[in-house]
Amino acid sequence: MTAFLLGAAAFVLGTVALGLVRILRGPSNVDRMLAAQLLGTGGVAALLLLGVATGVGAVSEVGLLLALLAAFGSVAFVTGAGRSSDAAATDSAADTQGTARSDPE
Amino acid sequence: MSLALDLFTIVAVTLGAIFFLAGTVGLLRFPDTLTRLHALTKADNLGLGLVVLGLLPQTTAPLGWIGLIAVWLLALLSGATVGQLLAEAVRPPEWDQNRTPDALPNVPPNAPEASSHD
Amino acid sequence: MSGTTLFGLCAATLVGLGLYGLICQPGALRKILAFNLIGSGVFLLFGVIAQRGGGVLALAGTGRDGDPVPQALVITGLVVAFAATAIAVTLLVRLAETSARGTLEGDEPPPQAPPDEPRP
Amino acid sequence: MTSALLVDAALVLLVLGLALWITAARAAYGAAVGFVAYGLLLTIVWVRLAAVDVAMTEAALGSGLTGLLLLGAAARLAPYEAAEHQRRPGPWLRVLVGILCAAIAAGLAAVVLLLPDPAPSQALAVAAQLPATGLANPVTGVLMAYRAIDTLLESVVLVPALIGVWSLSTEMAWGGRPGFLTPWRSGSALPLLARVLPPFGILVGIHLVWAGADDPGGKFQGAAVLAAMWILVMVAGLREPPSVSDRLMRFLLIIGPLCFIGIGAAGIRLAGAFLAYPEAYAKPLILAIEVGLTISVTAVLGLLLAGPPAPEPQYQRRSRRRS
Repeated sequence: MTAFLLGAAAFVLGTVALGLVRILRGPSNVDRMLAAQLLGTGGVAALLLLGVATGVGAVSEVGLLLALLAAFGSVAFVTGAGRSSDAAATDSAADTQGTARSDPE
Repeated sequence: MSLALDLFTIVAVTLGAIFFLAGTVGLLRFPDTLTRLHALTKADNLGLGLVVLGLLPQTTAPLGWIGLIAVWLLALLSGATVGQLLAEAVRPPEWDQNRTPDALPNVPPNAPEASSHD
Repeated sequence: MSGTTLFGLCAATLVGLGLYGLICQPGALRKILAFNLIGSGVFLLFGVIAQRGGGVLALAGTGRDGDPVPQALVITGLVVAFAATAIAVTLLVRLAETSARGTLEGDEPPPQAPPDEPRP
Repeated sequence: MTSALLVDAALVLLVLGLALWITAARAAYGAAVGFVAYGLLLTIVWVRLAAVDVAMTEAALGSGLTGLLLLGAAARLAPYEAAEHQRRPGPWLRVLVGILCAAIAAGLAAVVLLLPDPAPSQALAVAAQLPATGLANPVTGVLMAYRAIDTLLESVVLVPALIGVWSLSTEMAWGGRPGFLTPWRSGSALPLLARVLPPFGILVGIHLVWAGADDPGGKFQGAAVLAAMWILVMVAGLREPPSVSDRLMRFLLIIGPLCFIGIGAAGIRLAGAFLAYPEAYAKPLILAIEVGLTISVTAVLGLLLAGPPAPEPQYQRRSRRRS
C-alpha cells in the first residue's frame, strides 16, 4: 500500500509539473496563475498521499494550511491586476514566446 | 475487509490521479484562458476529492477524517472563488464598456453580486 | 544516494542560482526574488542538517525525527526573512513612486521629477 | 524505498525548474507567480525532511503572505520595468558570473556530500531537557527555552521592521491608514470569500498556537494564518486597516515582546538567570508568552503587508462616491 500511495504522489506531482509548461508559455499572466493554482491543488493531494504513506502525523494540518491559503495567490493576483491593468492583461512585449502568438483574449 | 478497503483506496486514488492528468492536459491543450479555467476546476474538485476519499480508509482516528475532509472543503471553497476572480480578470474590456463605476451593482448575471457592502 | 542528500544538492544549486540572479538581474524586484532564493537554499541546508542529526533519535527510539535546534532556527529565520522582504519591497515601491525607476542604479537623473505625492 | 526516492527526485526537479524560471523570466510578474508555486513546493520538501513545524511556517509565510507581497509589488512596479532590460550586464560578464556562481554551488554541494557521517546533533540533549519545560513539541521547547534569547530578539526586531515600513510614508500622510491593500472591485467573489474563510482560518490559527505546545504548530504559524485572514478582510474592503497612530493597535504590537521581557526579567529573581523559568511554573509562563507573541506577531505581519500610511486610500474615495 505504501508503495502505491508514494507512486500516486509521484504521479500527481509529475502531472501538475507538466502543467508548469503553462507558466513558461503564458501567454497571459492569468494562464500562469492557473498553472500555479493547479500546482497548489496537486501539491496538497501529493502532500496528503505522502503523509498517509509515510505515517507522518499532522501532515493533514499542513494540507489544511495550504488549502486555507490556496486562494491567496490568486487574490493577490487580481488585486494587483486591478492596480495596474497592463500587467495582468498580457505580457510586456519583452516576453519572447508571448509575442509570437496572438493573444486569445 | 481490509482487502476491500485497500481496493477502494486504490480505485479512488487512481481515479483522482486521472482527473489531475485530465486537468493538466486541459490546461495545456485548451485554446483560451476561460476554457483552461474550466479544466482546472475538474482537478480542483474531483481530483483532490477522490484522493481524499481514497485516503479515508487508511486513516484511523476520526480526527484524521475531519482533517482530510476539511482540506477538501476548503479547496472547494477557494477553488470556486479563484475561478470567479480569475474569470473576472480575463473578462474582455468591451463587456464592461457600458459600465461606469457608479453603475457597478448592475453586474452581468454570471457574476454573483455581493451588494451588501458595509 | 538518499533523498536527504538529494535535497542538500538541491539547496546548493538554489544558492548558486539565486546568487546569479542577484548579480545579473537589473531590476531591484528581481534581486529581491533572487535573494529569497538564496535564503530558501540556506534554510534547506539547515533542514538537511537537521534531518541528518535526527538519526540519533531514531536510534534512541523516540517518535519524532529531525534535530529540533536547526529547525527552530529556520522558523525564526523565515519570519525575519519575511519582515526583511517586506521592508525591501516597500522601499522599492517608494523609490519607484518618487523617482519613476525600478532599479537602484542612479547614474543619470530620473527623466522628470514627479510631484512628491498626489495631493488628496 | 525506491518509490520514496522517486518522489524526492520529482520534487527536486520541480523546485529547481521553478527556481530557474524565477531567475530567468523576462517579466517580474511572471517570476512572482512562479515564486508562489515555489513556496508551495518547498512546503512539501520540508515535510519530506521531517520538519512539519517548518513546513507549516513555509506554507503560511513563504507561500501565502510572501506571494501577496511580491505580486502586489510586481503589479506596482510593472510600468517601470521596460527600461530595465537595457541595463543587463553583457554576455561575457554573465558567463563569468555564471561560472563563479556555479563554483559556489559546487563548493556547497561538496560540503553536503562530505558531511560527517555520525551527524553531530543536539537532538538527544533537547530530548533530555524537554520534560523540564512541560512541553512535548521539541521545536517549541527550543524556541521558548533553549534558544529563548533568539526568539526574544526576533520578536523585538519585527517591531523596528514595521517602523521602517511606516517611516517610508510621506510627511503629509503620517498618522493615516496604510495604503497598500486597496480592494479590487466590489462586485466580485472576493467579499464572499472574506466572509466565509476567516472563521475557519481563525479557528485553525488558534488551534495551531494551542496545539503547538505538544504537536507541530506554534505561535509563528498560528500568527501567520491569523494575519492572512486579517489581510483577506482588508483586501476585500470589509474592514479598513487601522490608522498608524491608533493607541490600542500600537499597544498590541508590543504586548508580546513586553510580556517576554517581563517574564524573562522576573526569571533573574525567581530562577537565577534572564529568561530562565522557575520549573514549577514553566508551562504556564511559556503559554503566557506564546499568547502575547501571537497577538503581536499577527499585528506586525498584517501591518507589514498593509504598507506605509498613505494620504488617503483610493478605495475610501471610491466607496464614498458610491455610497
